[in-house]
Amino acid sequence: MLKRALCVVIVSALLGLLLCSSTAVAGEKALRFRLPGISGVVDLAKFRGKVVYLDFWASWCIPCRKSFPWMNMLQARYKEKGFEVIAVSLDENPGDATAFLRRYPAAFTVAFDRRGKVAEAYGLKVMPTSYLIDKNGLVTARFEGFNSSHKKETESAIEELLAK
Amino acid sequence: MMKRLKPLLLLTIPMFLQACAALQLEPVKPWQRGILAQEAMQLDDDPTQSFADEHIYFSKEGSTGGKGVGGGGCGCN
Amino acid sequence: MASPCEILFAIDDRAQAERLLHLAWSEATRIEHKFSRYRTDNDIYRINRSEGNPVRVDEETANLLDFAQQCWEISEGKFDITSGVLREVWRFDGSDRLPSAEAVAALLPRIGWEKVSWKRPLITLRPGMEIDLGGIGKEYAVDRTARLIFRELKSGVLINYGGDLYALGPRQEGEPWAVGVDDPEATGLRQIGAVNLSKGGLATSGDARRYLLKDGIRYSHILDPTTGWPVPDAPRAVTVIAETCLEAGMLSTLAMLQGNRAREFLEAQEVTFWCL
Amino acid sequence: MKSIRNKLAIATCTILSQGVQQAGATESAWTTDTSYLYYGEANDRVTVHKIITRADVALGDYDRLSLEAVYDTVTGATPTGAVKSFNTVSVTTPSSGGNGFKTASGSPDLVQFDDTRLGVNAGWSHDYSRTFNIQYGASVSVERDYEAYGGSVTFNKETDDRMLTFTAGIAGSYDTIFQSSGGTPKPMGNVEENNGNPEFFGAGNKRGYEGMLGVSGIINRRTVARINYSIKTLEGYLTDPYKLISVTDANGIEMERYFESRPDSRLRQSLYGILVHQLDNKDVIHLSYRYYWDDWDINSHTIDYRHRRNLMNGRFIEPHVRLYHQTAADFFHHSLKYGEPLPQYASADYRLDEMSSITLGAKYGLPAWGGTLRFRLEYLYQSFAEAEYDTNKALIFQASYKKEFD
Repeated sequence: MLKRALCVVIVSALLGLLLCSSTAVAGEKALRFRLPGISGVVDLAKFRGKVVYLDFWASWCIPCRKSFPWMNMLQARYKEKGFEVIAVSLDENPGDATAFLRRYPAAFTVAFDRRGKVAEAYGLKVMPTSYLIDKNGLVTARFEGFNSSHKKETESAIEELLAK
Repeated sequence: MMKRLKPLLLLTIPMFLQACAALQLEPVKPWQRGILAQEAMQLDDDPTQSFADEHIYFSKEGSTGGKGVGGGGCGCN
Repeated sequence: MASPCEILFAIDDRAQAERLLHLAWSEATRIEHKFSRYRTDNDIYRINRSEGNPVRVDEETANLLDFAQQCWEISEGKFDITSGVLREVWRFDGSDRLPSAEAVAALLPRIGWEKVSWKRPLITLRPGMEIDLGGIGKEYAVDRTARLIFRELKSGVLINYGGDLYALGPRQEGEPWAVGVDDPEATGLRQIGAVNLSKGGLATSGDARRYLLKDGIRYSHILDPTTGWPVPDAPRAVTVIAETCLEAGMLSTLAMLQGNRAREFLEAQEVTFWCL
Repeated sequence: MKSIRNKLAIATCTILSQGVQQAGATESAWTTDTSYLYYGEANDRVTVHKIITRADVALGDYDRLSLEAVYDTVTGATPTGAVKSFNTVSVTTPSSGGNGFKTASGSPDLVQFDDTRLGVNAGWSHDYSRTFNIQYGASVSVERDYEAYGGSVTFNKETDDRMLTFTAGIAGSYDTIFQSSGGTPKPMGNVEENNGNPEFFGAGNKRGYEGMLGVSGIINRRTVARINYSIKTLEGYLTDPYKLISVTDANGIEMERYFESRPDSRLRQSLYGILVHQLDNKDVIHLSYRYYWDDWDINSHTIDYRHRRNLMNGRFIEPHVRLYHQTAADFFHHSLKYGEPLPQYASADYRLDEMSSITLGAKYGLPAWGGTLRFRLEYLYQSFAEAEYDTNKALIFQASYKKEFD
């Protein structure tokens, strides 16, 4: 698993990023990206038709540790209903990210943005930041940081989007 | 001793120069703060040690303070 | 839980120790009451008597149902919490009374997680179907109780509920817990293995005393939900060590369900195990 | 056969990380740090044993509480400021025996003393928004002959991109000073007046008001820096009730001995800067400088340099150098001249003399029992321009153990 992840990351240099405008704001279209992931290329466009929780994290970010089990739970709970978690690692050294994943296993899609290009395009200010993207690819909410109030808020937002 | 300390103080000048060379300002994005997040990189990375030191030097020298406000005084000798 | 329970931890203060034991006991009985299929005052009872109507379950039950569903997916249908109805025809009392093929076949329409509609928080069973969380509940209780107690302690804790155990943190002196693995006859006289655990779960599946014997063929009590018949050539017992008791329990159960490929299965998981 | 272990691990991890609602349970992450410090001066002067324990706990998402307790025992001998004297006139003790100070007869230049101190600092930090935080602090310290109470409020405001943090702090303190007998001597009172019964007053009080402005910033990916300006005024009884000053003749022989006297106000200011930088080889340096000046004419320079090198397996070694120089207070005198009128303010306290000091040492850290263990050994050398005891040498040893809990 580790080796594959590393290979994929190295190949990443060859993959282009399809980025359009600057900052991701609620109500706007989520910027498309293609990034190397643990199990192949992660292309946001392929998730069209699903509700996506897009999370930006890094191995050194302490609140991110708490978010992983919770995101596993989200994935398990809502996957059947057309929901996916995509967690984009912003570690410059992908080895740090894979070491993190051994301690905090992820049951969802993990992608690597080691140069921070996608984070830049999304205009991240805080680690972690996450976006809720609806079935039509529109950003409906942006969450900065990770805490317990965030959990409830996000879950009800996800349920609302899934019900639409 | 007083005389011998002065050259020592002078010796620190190159250290400062080296430090200033590190002062190339660049914007650091939130996701580029992995190094800065390390414990060793905190301004006060060992509060217990600095607390003890402040107490020692408070009681042995004529000047004190500078790092922050508050903290208890003492009648130390 | 009808099995001896053992909780080991080191503490100086007797009152505190009693408080923690009480905490453990209430957590274990809470889980037992909540998920036992023998009680008539819990969600499981309501689900099993729902006659095809949806039943709303609480957060914790939903989490366990999610988990059961994941295990069903992982095991490709071999682990199935709806397989309990097979008990209506299979009684493993050491005799030679095998059920008829027709009787077993008649039960199959009432078995299979794929027939269940599970849309959190609503579960709908077809009439005649039942679920049984007994295959998860004990291990879940062990892990949860250990975590609950560990939060209150400076040193580690070991919880052993009838051979399914979980060690969280080393003993007071930093020493690991010494755990012996009994032989499958569970006579307590002979140990087939010993292991030092600082953190990890250990669980055993299989009970050498529960079987049927006919025409020289031993029918184990491990039933394959897809056929309704005992898994052929299942090991007599499988003991596994994993990160948690729940994980160990699931690995040992899944290994039993592999029949003669149990050993091969366990080797692929890269865990410490005893397979007899 | 394929491995299902990873999938199973994720599933179990998910279910076990779900909390079942428990009354009163809050998410908390603890950090504790406990430390023993030995400070020992050469020639049987001061010995300090100090125990410090700190705990820090996050309460919910926006609050942190911290508690710090320190317990000291101090024993040994300390210079009084009086000159070494060869006459054997019986010396009036500045304290009434028992605990506190005792002058050994015939050597008024040093006093034996022992004391214990218990101090507690409590802090509460609350995030009012993503970029705005206030820290509230309170402190109490009690000794046999000193009590100190203090409170502080510190405001921290970050810029939206979190590159800069502006800090403003205010603090107040109220100290009560007395000899262990309960009173304070008359400033510039003759120690031997009234046949060895000098005039004593009640306890002295000292009030302090402090303000601080600071800015810290991220310079680049490997560097952070901070600059502070602090100002503090002290008013009230600023004299040390145990310190003496001798009046000597032309040959330096002691004729009379007085209690010291200091002004009843002091305005202290300082500029402090610190730079933390990770070098290319991943070593981390902490370099700080402080310039301090006050209206007693003391100004000082302090340079502190720590260089941390990470070793294998989470261990590290950190050499440390600290250089310090201060000028003397304008009322500092080694001794007063016999026959001249007594000044209003005079002190022979070595800490108000011109001084240079150097500290050399190293810290070694290693992971142990799920936490971090640190050992530190340092040597302090102080040299004074005029004071009766012209050097002070001390050894500092500190062992600390820190652990974090989820």
